[in-house]
Amino acid sequence: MNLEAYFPVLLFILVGIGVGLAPMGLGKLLGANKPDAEKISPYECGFDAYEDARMKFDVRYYLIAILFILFDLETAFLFPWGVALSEIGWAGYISMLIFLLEFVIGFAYIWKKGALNWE
Amino acid sequence: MILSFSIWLPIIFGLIILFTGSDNSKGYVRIMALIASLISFTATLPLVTGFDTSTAAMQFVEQVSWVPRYDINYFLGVDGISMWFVVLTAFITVIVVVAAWEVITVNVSQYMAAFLILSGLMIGVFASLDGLLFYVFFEATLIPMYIIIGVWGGPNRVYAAFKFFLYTLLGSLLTLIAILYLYNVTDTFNILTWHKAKLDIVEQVLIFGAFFMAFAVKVPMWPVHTWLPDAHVEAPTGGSVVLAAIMLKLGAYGFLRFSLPIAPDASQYLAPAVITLSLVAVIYIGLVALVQADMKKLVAYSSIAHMGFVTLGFFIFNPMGVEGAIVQMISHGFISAAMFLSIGVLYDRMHSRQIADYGGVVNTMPKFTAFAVLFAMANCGLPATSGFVGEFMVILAAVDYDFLIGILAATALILGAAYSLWMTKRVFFGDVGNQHVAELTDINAREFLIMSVLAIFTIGMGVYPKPFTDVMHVSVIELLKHVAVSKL
Amino acid sequence: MQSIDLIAMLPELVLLTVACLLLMTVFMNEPQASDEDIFYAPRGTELAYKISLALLLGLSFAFGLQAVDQPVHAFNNLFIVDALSSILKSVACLAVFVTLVYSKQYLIDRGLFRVDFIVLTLLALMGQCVMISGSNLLTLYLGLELLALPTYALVAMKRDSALGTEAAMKYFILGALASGFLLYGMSMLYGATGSLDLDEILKAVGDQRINRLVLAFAVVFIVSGLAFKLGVAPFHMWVPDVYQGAPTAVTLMIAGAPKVAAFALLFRLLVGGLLPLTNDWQPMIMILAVMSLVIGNLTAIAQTNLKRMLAYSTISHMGFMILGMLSIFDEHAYSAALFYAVTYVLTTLGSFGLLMILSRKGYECETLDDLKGLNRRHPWMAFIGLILMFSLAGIPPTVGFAAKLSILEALIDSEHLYLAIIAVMASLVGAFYYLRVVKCMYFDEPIQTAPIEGGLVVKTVFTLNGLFVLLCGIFPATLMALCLSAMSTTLLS
Amino acid sequence: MTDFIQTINTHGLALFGEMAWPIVWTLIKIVTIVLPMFGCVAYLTLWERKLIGWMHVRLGPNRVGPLGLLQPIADALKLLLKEVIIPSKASKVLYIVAPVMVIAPAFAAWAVVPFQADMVLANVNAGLLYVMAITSVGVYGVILAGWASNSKYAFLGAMRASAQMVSYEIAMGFALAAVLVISGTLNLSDIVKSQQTGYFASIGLNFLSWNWLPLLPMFLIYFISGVAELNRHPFDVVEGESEIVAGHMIEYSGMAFAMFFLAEYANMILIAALTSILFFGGWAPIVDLPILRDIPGIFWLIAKTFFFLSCFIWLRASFPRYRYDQLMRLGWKVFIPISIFWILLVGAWVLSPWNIWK
Amino acid sequence: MTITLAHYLVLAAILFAIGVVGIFLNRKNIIVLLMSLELMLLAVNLNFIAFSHYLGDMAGQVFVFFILTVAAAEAAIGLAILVTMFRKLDTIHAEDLGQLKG
Repeated sequence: MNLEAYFPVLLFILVGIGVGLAPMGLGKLLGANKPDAEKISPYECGFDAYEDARMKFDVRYYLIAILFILFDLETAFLFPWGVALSEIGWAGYISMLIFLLEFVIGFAYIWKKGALNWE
Repeated sequence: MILSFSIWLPIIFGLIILFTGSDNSKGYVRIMALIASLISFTATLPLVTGFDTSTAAMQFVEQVSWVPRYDINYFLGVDGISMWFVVLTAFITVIVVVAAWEVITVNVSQYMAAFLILSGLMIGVFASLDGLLFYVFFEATLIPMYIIIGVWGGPNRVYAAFKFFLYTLLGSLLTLIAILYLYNVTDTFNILTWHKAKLDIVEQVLIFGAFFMAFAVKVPMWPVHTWLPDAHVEAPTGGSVVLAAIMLKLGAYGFLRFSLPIAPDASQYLAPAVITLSLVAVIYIGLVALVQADMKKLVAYSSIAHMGFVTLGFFIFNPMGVEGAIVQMISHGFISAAMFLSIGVLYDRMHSRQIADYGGVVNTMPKFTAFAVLFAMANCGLPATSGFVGEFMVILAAVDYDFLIGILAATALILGAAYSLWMTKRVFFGDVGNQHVAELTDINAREFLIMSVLAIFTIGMGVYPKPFTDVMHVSVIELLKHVAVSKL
Repeated sequence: MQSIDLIAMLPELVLLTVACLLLMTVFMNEPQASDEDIFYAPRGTELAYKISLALLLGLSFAFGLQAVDQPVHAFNNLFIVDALSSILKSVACLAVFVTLVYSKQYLIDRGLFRVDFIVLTLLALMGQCVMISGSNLLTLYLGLELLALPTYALVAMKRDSALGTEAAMKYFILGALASGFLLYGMSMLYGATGSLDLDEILKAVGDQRINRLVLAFAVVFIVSGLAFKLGVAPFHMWVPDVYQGAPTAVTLMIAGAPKVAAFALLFRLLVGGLLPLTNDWQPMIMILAVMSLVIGNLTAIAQTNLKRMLAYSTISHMGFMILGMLSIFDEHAYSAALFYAVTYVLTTLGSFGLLMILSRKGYECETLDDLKGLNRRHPWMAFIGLILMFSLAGIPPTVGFAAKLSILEALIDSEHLYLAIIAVMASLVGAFYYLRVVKCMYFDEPIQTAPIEGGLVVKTVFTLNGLFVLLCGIFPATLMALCLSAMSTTLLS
Repeated sequence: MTDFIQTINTHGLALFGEMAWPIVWTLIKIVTIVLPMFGCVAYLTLWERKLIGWMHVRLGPNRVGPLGLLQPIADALKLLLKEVIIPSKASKVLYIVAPVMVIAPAFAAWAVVPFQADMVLANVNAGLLYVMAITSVGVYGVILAGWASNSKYAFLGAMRASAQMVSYEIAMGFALAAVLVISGTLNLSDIVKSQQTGYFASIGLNFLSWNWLPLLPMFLIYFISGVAELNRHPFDVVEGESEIVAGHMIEYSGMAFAMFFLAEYANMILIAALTSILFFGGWAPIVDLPILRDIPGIFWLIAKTFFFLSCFIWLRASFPRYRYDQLMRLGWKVFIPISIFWILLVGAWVLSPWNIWK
Repeated sequence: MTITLAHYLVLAAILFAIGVVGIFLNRKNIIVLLMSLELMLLAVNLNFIAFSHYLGDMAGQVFVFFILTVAAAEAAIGLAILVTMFRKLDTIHAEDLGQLKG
């Protein structure tokens, strides 16, 4: 495996982080820095915060997260399949067909169950 | 086939009664149970008539492969030692069924079924010649007995049932290990092959110990006897009868079938210890019986003492002693059954077993008292009753073996007389004790029938024990020959 | 991929397809007011239920008929069909069938009679089948997870039950932890032997040049992972909680069929893959077994909740079962363990089935008190219960005795006499709490007096279940011979 | 050009030595990518304002410098001089890390983007996978920003943003998979090259051979998902001003805020560039004419990217905002079924005798 | 310094140990527990990849693929259970799981 090719990638990621940090540091240096209690209180339309901001939130977000994890995995299987499709031929295609059909059944089920409805 | 019939007839009848009967059809259940027990008893009679007293070999042998993988066989047969017990078991079952006739009013079908199944299983124990088959029957008897004590027993029945079950299970589980060990050595579960198996002394002692655990608990020997008084006191009359008459014999029979022939050297080696325990049972438990206020407890302790005689007889390795012990077992089967039935008769009327609650019963129940006194006499070994024969033979053999042991064993007669007679005096004789006694009614025809049958056997065996000893003589000689030959 | 591969896997494929398609019956259900308030059997679910019952029976036969002399290796030896797999799968299908029969009314009463429940059950069964037939670390792992994941969901299914969700959480965390251990062990094994194929591993492990340290690591982790999954002490913490917390139908789903699959996993990994390392794993198994026997039985005594008690009893039974693995390449011993697993499943089905039949809407039968006086209320059921309890206690003539007997025989045969003694002493302790159940059923006065529901089918199956436990105890030869022949053909190849 | 690079290489090698030179050289290359990117981002903001202005028939910024050309510089200076406020209840470290996690991927993804044939920083085989992976990191930044601010608006905005992003990520993944099926590689350069073959390419009509035509639904899905991923109009419910102000970055100010801002535009450019590469033949000219062929490929790429960027802006100018439930429905109930179907179709097509990509 | 197989293995072992310790010592947040579980699986993946590379055998990498999948499914179920638990018990703290005495 040719890992050397990935070296620039690594370097670029580091640079990217640098690109993020450097302007912020610059802003800290050049910008004003006079925090006071009012200024650094969270924005809540002029009122003091009523309760902890990390409150309960809608369970649908969790549902989305869970569904995302599962659906994203399909992609994980589709990628190698797509790359190798010409080599594995129809047998591979049928395997994926079966896989996707099962997937579609599950999809239809959650659809019917209303998991995809936001309201 | 006779043995199979003896085993399976009661069991099948029991299951039929269990599934078809209910408390709405008590009459049907009782009649069915009686018929079943009578048929089963009749089925065992060919054993007596067809028995060849001249051979020590197993008779009425049946052998069918059961679990081929472990070479377990459905292997049945009786010799002189076990034959009478088969008959006795079937006989006692009839008695129990009749005795329960009006007394048991709840779950009648289950009661009858339990006794019939129990009867079949116990016959199975006596007839098995395959170690594992023996074990299966031996353990399976626990289930119906546990139910009998627990469902129809007295106020403390749960405790008694648990104690009974766990004590016996404790012993028998070790026996299972020993059985499996023997299988491993000999590659068979055939008891007759085990008799010939070569075992070194360590193995013998361990196997003897394992078997001893089971059988000593069952007999029961001092100091593992404590379950027996509880079980007897709490069990319904029928339960006590079967327990005393048959179940205790399972243990004693086990000594003869397993411990002595399979581990002869260990038996010889450990005999003094066993004899000591037996004497403790005879004397100490006899003393304990003396102070009991509860009649059932008293008879229970006296059973322990009598069984002490049995084990004593076995371990002096003398034909007379062993035969005496077996006779004692049979006779105790009749007498203890009769004793418990007598107490049952009183209990049914008074709902008390305390000696102190009675007095002068003879005034209101003369017929009953006649029987009861007879049985009490038999219990303490009065000559011309069956109790005398066995005890006398054992004492003779013991004196022959060691004078001191003989003397100590003989004290049992005195103790037995003491507690039996004292109880009889306090319960039956004297003035009418109280209002309740005054209102007692004498035994009815059914009870009279049971009592008289038992009385006939008690006296008959006491006067003419020859048929019994004849049957067992050859087998006992053969057994002792086995024991005499070292396996080392 | 050849056609033979697909044929070997045909029953599983049918199972999978049907399971997926059954999900579609949800479209047949009548619209309902709310998802939570359904105490009836919707049309679609009813259909799915019937189809799955028929399917399970059919599969049970199909797997039974699949028995082959020569093992069939499919998918490059990822998947193996041999005598062992066919008997285990057949039993697993049957067990799930019985479970479903028992649970119907129970589920309806709790609003759990839903298509997803049935489908999850079938998928878990699919996982068991894959696990039973796995001859590659990958297949074994996938089967294990396919079994575990639906089970987690099933435990959490009753969303309004605090105990259920708590149990699910514990089950999930410990189950995942166990998977992690198992996987870590597998990775080490892979590293040491260079293959995921069990046959290759078996060959490679015998080779002395392989790094022993890595292998020892592998064995330790694999055995502890297995112990977690089997629920043997000291990795048993999840068992009582899950058994108690889950709805009884789900408890049975966990306590029944998966035990045979767990046995298959144990066997395939330890004997099929790590046989040359018996000296390494046997002492561990021995410790696990003894601890399970002691802890399981002693703790069970203190329980008043029946489900919890049966959970501890499971722990001890699993301990007993793995004692059969202590022989070295002896088909008798392994088949004893197999026999034990199969008969244990049989008995467990009945005992939890009893609890489910006795439960009704709004009332959960799960403590000893709930069983009191059963003999008065329904003598026949009490009788079956009696048989089941004595079977669990190992008293002849029930099948529990035959199973204990064969394990003890194997132990004595492999000269583990002291272990045999420990085992019987433990079962003496065990007898106590089973007796207590019988005591409640027979000796006590009833507290509950409501008539016992349960349809004819349920009662018939329950009766057959109980009688089978009894008859297999009286005539154990056939089943034993079956186990033995399955094991010996498997070992020979 | 080649000579120039050769000279730099020899001198650099002499100056930094065997070990350090490749690093320095790579850094130089990275800088040559990053710095123009900053410029592009800055002027993209200007272009957006201008273009929307024109579409609204206004002038847009025109005060700072000629034609308002210095406006981005002024904005940057202003933001630079503003105070970076860290709210009192915020988790300090996460609060700082969040913008970095948003912007770093937007730049780092460029490591594998081919500007023209053989002009790519790292020509790795798993290029597309890398792009997928690194862009997904952005979601963490969003979530962290919302969480770390410890403000309800920020938190709600972050939840919405991330739910939306992950929802469309699935459809996007499927769309990419369809591209893979056709080109059979994850290497972005090879994907571009694979679009240069086929019947239409051989007769010079390049643009008809590109993936967008056979994969038209997938292209649309990808592009629209891209918009949704960016949380841009018409999918900008995250910062729906009337409801939750500015979404997850409400508490940020000064340069910290600028980072989010920059990241959004950098991501726009990235998506536009990827769209060009995956569906519109990357650096290839539209039709295969000699004159067009002489124009360096990079300009074609830039032109295509610019076109799509303008499309983004056009969308913003023209469309009303989606409701959140509509948005989720579009992602889950429309895009996913279509893309699954299309993947299977394309797969069968590739294997069938009518395969047009061989 | 060259990076050998041993380095990978040690790293994986350390990660695995952190995961296990995280599970056993963490008495607070169940999400942390879930993350610890993921960490364990990642350590295993690292092991497989390292061995696979070292042995030149692709099977290990295939295994990793499946582990990843299963891990994701596991995380999904874990989260689902967590949500149910939070709605029912109003807590995500491990120490509040006390109704069943394990």
